[in-house]
Amino acid sequence: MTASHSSTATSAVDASDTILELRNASVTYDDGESYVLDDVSIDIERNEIIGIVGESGSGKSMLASALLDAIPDPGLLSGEVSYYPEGGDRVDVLDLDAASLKELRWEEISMVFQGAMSSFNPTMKVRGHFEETLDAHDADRKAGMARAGELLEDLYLDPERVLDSYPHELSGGMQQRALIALSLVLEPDVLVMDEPTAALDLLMQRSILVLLEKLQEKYDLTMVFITHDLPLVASLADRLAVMYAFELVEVGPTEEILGHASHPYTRALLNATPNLDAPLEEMEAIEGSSPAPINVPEGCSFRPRCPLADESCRVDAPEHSEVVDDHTVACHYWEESAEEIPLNYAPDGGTPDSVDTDGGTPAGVDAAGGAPDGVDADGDDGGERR
Amino acid sequence: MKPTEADSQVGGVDWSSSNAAATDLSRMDRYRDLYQERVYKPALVAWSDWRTRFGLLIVGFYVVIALIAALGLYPSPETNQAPRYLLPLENMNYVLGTTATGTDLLALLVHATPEMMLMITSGAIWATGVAVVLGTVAGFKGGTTDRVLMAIADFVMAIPGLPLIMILAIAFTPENPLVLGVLITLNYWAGLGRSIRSQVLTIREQNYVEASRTMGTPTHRIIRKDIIPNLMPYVTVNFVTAARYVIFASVGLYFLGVLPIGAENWGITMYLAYSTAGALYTIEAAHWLIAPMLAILFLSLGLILLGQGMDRVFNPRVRTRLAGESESTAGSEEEDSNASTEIL
Amino acid sequence: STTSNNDTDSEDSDGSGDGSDGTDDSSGSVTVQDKTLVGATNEGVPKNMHYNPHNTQKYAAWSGEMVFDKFAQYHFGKGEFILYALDDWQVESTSATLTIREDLTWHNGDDVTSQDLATQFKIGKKTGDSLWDFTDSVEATGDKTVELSFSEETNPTIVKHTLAPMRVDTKHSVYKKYLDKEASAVQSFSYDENVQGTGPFKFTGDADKQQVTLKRFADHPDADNVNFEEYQYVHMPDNPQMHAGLLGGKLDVAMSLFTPPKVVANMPDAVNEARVPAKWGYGLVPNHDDPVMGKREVRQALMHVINRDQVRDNAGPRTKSTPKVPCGIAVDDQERWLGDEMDTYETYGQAETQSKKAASLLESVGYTKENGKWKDENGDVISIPIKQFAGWGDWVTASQTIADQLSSFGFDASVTTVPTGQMWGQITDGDFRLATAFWLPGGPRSAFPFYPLRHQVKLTTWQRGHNYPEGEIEVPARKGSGTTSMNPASKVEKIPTATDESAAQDLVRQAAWHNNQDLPMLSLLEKREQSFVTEDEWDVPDDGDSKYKVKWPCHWLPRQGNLQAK
Amino acid sequence: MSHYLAKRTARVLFTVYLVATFTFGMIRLLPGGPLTTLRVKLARQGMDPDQINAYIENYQNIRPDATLLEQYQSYMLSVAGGDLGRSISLDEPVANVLAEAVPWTVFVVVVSTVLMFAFAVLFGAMMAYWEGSRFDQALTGVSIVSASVPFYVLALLLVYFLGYQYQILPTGGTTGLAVEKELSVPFVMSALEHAILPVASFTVTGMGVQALAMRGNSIQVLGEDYVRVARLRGLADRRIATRYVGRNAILPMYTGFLLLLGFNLGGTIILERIFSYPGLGFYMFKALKARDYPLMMGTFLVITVALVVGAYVADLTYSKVDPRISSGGSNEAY
Amino acid sequence: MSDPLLRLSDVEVHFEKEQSLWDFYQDPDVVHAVDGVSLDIEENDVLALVGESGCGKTTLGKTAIGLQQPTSGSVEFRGQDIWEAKAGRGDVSFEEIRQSLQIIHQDPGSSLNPNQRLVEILSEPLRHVHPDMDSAERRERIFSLLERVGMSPAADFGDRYPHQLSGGEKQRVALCRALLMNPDVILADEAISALDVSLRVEMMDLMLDLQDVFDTTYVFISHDLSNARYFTEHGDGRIGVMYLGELVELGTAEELIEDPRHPYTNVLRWATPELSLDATEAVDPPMRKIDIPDPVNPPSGCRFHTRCPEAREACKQGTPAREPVDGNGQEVACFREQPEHAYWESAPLED
Ligand SMILES: Nc1ncnc2c1ncn2[C@@H]1O[C@H](COP(=O)(O)OP(=O)(O)OP(=O)(O)O)[C@@H](O)[C@H]1O
Ligand SMILES: Nc1ncnc2c1ncn2[C@@H]1O[C@H](COP(=O)(O)OP(=O)(O)OP(=O)(O)O)[C@@H](O)[C@H]1O
Ligand SMILES: [Mg+2]
Ligand SMILES: [Mg+2]
Repeated sequence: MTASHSSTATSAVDASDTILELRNASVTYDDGESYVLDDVSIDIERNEIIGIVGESGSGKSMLASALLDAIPDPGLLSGEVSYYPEGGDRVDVLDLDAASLKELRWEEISMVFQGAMSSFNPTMKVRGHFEETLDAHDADRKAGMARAGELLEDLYLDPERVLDSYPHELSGGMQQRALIALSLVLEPDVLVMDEPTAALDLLMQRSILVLLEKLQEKYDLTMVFITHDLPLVASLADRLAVMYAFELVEVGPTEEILGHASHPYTRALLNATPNLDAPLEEMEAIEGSSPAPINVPEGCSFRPRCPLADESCRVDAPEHSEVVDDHTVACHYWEESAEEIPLNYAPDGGTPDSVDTDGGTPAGVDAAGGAPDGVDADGDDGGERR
Repeated sequence: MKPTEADSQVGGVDWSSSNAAATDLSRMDRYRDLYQERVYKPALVAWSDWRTRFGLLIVGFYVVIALIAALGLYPSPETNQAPRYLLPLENMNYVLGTTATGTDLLALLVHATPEMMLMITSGAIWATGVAVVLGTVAGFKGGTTDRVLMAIADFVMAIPGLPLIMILAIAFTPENPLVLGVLITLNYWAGLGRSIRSQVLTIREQNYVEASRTMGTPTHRIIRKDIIPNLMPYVTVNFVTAARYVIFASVGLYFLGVLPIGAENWGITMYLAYSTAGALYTIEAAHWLIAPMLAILFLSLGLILLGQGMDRVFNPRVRTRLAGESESTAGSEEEDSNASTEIL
Repeated sequence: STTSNNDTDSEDSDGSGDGSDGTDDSSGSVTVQDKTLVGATNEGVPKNMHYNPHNTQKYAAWSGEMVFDKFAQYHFGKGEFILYALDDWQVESTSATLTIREDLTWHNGDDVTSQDLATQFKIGKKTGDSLWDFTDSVEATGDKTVELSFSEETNPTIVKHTLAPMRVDTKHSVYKKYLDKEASAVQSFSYDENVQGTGPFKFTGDADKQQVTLKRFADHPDADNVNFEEYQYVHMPDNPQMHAGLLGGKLDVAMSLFTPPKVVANMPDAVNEARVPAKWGYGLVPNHDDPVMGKREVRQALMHVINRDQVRDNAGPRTKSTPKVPCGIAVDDQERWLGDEMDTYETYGQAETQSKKAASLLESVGYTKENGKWKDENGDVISIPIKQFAGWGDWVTASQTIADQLSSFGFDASVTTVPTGQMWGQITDGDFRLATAFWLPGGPRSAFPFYPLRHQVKLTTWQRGHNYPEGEIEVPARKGSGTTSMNPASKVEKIPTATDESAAQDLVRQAAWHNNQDLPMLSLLEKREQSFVTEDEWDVPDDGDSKYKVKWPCHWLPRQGNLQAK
Repeated sequence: MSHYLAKRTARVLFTVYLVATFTFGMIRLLPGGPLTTLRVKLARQGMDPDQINAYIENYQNIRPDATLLEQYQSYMLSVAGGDLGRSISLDEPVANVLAEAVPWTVFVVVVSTVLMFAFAVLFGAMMAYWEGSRFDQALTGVSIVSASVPFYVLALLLVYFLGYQYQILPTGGTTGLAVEKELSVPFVMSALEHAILPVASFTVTGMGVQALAMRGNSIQVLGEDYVRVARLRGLADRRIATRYVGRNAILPMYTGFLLLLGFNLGGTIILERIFSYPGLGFYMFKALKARDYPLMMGTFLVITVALVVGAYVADLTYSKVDPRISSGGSNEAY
Repeated sequence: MSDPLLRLSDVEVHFEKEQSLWDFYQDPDVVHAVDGVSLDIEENDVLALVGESGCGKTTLGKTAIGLQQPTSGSVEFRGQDIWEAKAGRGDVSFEEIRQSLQIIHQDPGSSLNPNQRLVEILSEPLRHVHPDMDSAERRERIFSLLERVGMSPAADFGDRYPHQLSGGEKQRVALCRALLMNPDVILADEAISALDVSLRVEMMDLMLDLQDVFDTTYVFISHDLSNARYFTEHGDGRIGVMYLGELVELGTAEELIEDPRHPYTNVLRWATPELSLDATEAVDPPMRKIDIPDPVNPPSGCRFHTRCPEAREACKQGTPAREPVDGNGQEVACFREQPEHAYWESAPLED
């Protein structure tokens, strides 16, 4: 699926084509004292690129690790992780034995970590990493290496040179691309990338993003792209999921999020992000800072920083409400947010409208507890037009 | 640069803090601060770790013993002060028993302690002191100074330690424990100096050092404020290691009969037990050999434990955490990895 | 070697030999068992040792005892010589005639001839053998007889003591080429192979870093007394190792091995201990140039304070003995030389601290005791630092005991150790107040008082480092009251030339009296050499048998048929 | 920079030269001429003092009358020619004595150091792997205790218990008495048997510190991302343990290994004496006691050269072992 | 004032690379970190340097504030050559120059000594500027400034160690430290890049806010054009685009973004993400290669010719000089600005 296809947001709604499914996933540390992932549910569709955005420490990496059941010790993962192979039966990832888990990882779902430099064994040449991965999965070495070469070329690298280098002999951008090639060498279906470009400069980030998009197209990949840089991923992702304080606060197609962000946090984030288009005067920082895992506020975790918050936010943790199809948000006052927090740029080149059509979907449709304050969505979201 | 009076033109900033009370520090407060910083918190940190705690207890015990000996609170060892070859616990006046000359073994051990502690301290101070000074200067100055100092260190390092000490001991027959300590660690500093230099090279590249330089802070102050405090964990660990080396080497050399027999020393006691009483093969004399051995073992055990835990004392993270101060969310990285700095 | 090298009690390889008069009593051959008698050596790595006795540096003296035969053995019990490699010696006042044992042969089968002996003496002259102190010439007068002529009248006892420890070890055919060369030539020679010995065991080249093994020499005149094949010396540089060897049954014999009482007590029953006087021992030498030590009264006071028996008990009760009267004569020989007169000598308290006497002596020279400390005329506390040879364990113990005795008497006494080499120089240079030094020069001939008396007065070993005054010295008269004056040095020097026993005795008594009164050195302990023989696999004399009173039983007994494989 | 190897080599030679000079000067400083010990020995044998003097004057082997400069020059020249002079106490070329002694010492030191590292690496890695477990706590305790035992104390205990009390293992010499000195099975077995206790003394006491160091390194490496990634990639545990954790945790110990070799080399002076093991240390001590200058200088020099060459090798190989270190400048072992 | 605050004339900075152990007989590699840069910086100015990693931004910045000695060329502070002053040949004391030029680093963590409390850290500059100020007064100043940057209660913060601060707070402390020196120039080297997106604006606002108070000039280094834009537009300054040690374009944010003249500026513009929906389409990068060439052997001619989509044969030959465009402030170094240039005649580069 390419970026151009992504506009058909409806395709993602087709639940049958879910490839990875996370249900009520929580990760705790310190014997349950601190939640670093708090009851997160999300579906990842086949062949989509989903971007997960959130500030540092919000639990993005935990979410990524949870998808592979690879939470670093001594964290505890609870909930449900399901994988639906192409044409196969559901696989309960958390139930797998060691051998099947080993097969799942890297052969079905593979991962690229934050910081390529530290993902390579510094005392081994890049080639060794490829070969041992192939060996570990009993793959044919020759074919595998040929594929590796092709992948590296796809990533604008000179395979011979890169393979025969030690990691430290490559620049950061080259390492990161080599790492991406390494993650794809076993032809996985899903590629989870945890801030794969954070350490690079913008030019390289953008270049890699372009390459990733090409790869996705060429190899029919599903990609989970994690970043704290919303504008960056916006150009790549079909859907965006916004994390705040270990929870997903808003999920939806990219243009929905950009155009009709409904969570106050998302809106504030958009306003705080410098970009070339935003008029300078209206750029605004978000006051305060995000909570630490041990003292997440009761109720809505964004409450202390939220201009819309009131008493009910203190008491009730908001459930996800559906804004439009496939666009959900966890806020009691999502309908008011657009009005209260105007966006300071024109996401759509000045024609933000399409939202209105399906903006009327009642909130709380799939929020089991039902939002008590679920009000009519009519006419609530026009405020973002400028 | 602008004249300093420009401060007054700086309109936007009200130089008098709204929190005026906080800026007024009485002398008392400062002393209290100093006490908090230099005594209370380090002690708290040290005590929080069982290794340091035991290490402190053991080393403290030896210090107390040394004081007891130095103040003459325990009778000094004399020949024929008791029956010969008493076994431990046989006569409660001589708990550890006596030697072939009727000398109280406990008195021998007790009165050997002050010199041993002096020797250890002087040796360790010498080794780490020279290493810190030369390593820091070399690392910070760089260039010719660095090359010359490191060439010297290389040369000194190439000389095997124990043989060198033996030759020097015979040449100079040092009796003063302070001199002996220095002698034993005469070339110990070289290896340490080298590694301190490379640490300094790393620290020197830290941005805060560059910031200090940008402010025009003089080099000696940078070294004192920015470099040395950050070397401290490493230095303490090595201080303790050097101390242990002094014990091992000095006792070994006394045991070989290479060092002059001046005052009491555990090594001499061992040597006499071994060579004049065949204590290794006779159960009746075994305590004479074993007691000083245990004295050495416990002291070095204490030092090792101390070394294992000591570097935490200099780690501000551990310090603030234990002192119950808040830590911001952003800074809550896991405990510094250098807490596991290991002894060589 | 190691500690033990410097450990005064551990080694002392002096041998005095003697030709057995009872040779050849059994001519029948014995059944030789394929057994090895295992002893130990601490001299050095056996492989590096050799058998040229003129090259002292690495001479394998311990195994040399079996490879070469001694002229005669001195029996400490009886105080007499037992001839061995000599059949006869006629010692006159100006000459001596030696007759070589009739059937003694070199290990290659050649007879030992007078020419061999003459060559040996002549080479000894080059290397400074003390025989030539009084000998003028040597002449082979017959096939088996050699005659020595002396330059002056010489006491026969001295001659015998000089000759007895010599071994038949210089084969003319091997050594003749050194006769007209510098001494250094022979001193740097060592056998490549074919060591020419005369003893009941021969060296066949079986030596490595850890042991040397000698093979039985079947043509030795006493070969029939030896019923085992091999004599092995295992290299054990440390005393404790040898102790362990004996304790654990790895060693059959050990010679000259200082062994602490507790270790002896732990020895298996099968181990027999033999002790013989070493004529060597721990003493203190005062520096007579020193304002304090130069005073006779102070020296006497020290001697009064020192409780010799306590020192002995600390430093090794089994292996040390104390002289009844400190007078420069070895412990066992005092009775014989001094007779009844001994009672008139000052004992200075053999087993006690005679504080009163010491105090009055000190007061007599103007010293005073204040606050428990003795002070000199200037009011300074008298300090007595005892300089001590480093590494000599039992001496350290003795010195510490003495320092404690002196301290509790009120001196400021302490012990400082000085490495051997340095100590040697410091005594020689007179750089000390009180230092440890052996008061008996050692070896059986020290049984003859001339040697220790001369040693104490002249201290030639240390080039008069104690600065004992030369010339006349006034001491209380030996009999009655009043004083006599004498030159101790010249008195002593007359002893060897006194050919008549009683003249010698009188000289000895005069010198000893002077020594007892003026104390040129403090005679404190005499060492007993210990050696060990085991009886579980070997037929040996019973424990305590007087046959053990020789140096050394493990070398002497096999020759006598008294140490045989069971 | 461009002639690095040549420079480095020149520096090694210069260091050796300096050390030789230093050694020579140092030993000359020692009081008590070389013949003092001989004098004592002769005197104690009851030899007459005059005779001793005559003897020593005749003993032309030594030329105490030569000026210091002459002695120095001749020494340096002959050292350069591989001739370390003639031992006074053994009356044998020093080179010969050392040639025989060196292999044994090298054998003991290298074997013990290698074993020490092997065990330390193994235990350290295991402790790190099960960090915080009973096993880790117990082994950490054992390591700390082992680190507080001086090797000679253990050596004495081993001599007592295994050598004497139970007589399980020999405690003297390099091989059994009856064994032929040739390369044969009994010879090798005997040599190994005799080396067990000395090696154990070094290994056991040195292991603790190294194991703790390894534990620390391993814990750090275990926390590295690349280990986590390797797990995700499905690599076998054994490969991760060796190629990832082991390799990277051992690296920082690499230079320490060579320093330790040097340290142990010096330690043989005490060790070889306790076990009467005639190697370098044994002769060094003998020479020191006997004031045998040539032997002393020779032993000292050999130990030093071994150290310097070790460091040199470490230096040149370190960049091969750790690919990240590409330049020789800053990470020299010494 | 005739002399600018800082004048860099034809500055070059070359580093000799440490050599590998095994290449013995080669000349050492020389990194051309900065090559031939001339630039004037005025009082109360804001200059942002942008460019990709390794292009020499930091080196140029440090050279400008006298932390890095140029291999050739000169750096003048108010007409006084800094390095002449350092050598003692200047009219102004080096001390003064030193104190006038301060720095804030990218990594807030490493720019504060972990062993000192904030009060100690912040006392240091005051010690230099006001040697005879007593400690109570120092505390007072420190606290008031801390409050000014939004860290209150100041007394509480003052007693903290750096590890007890968040990244944004650390960066503020670093800013305070620089400001307390009362400097004329502050080099902010990626001072906001390590901060969370949501904090960047706040930090930039703060810096600009304090610029008015303290009368300082900022040299602001960033690889992110949108941050540079925000900062310079608010600060009324210029952006300099660097490529491989050279300053290829200089102008206001508006000029560069609306009208990028250098193809590389265009690349940077492409690389800067936008939130507008029509920009979400990924476009191929406007350059021929992704990776930056090795600064050890920078390409001949125009250094960008290896990646430039517009490059022609002529670009390999001469090096274009930076020249004003259209008479306004914008300056650019590209042959395409010269209508007469041989560029237009030569063949496009293909590879
Ligand atoms: N081993 C651990 N023990 C306890 N808490 C942990 C552990 N690892 C991470 N955390 C906490 O979990 C929370 C989420 O961490 P995570 O790494 O998922 O954040 P992130 O969103 O990826 O942040 P970043 O952008 O900095 O990578 C953080 O608050 C972090 O402090
Ligand atoms: N001290 C130095 N020694 C050697 N080379 C250096 C040194 N400092 C910088 N360089 C090199 O000079 C070039 C420019 O470096 P500089 O740090 O100025 O780039 P930058 O634009 O600041 O990059 P970044 O965005 O990564 O900070 C780089 O190739 C770098 O490797
Ligand atoms: Mg993360
Ligand atoms: Mg930079």
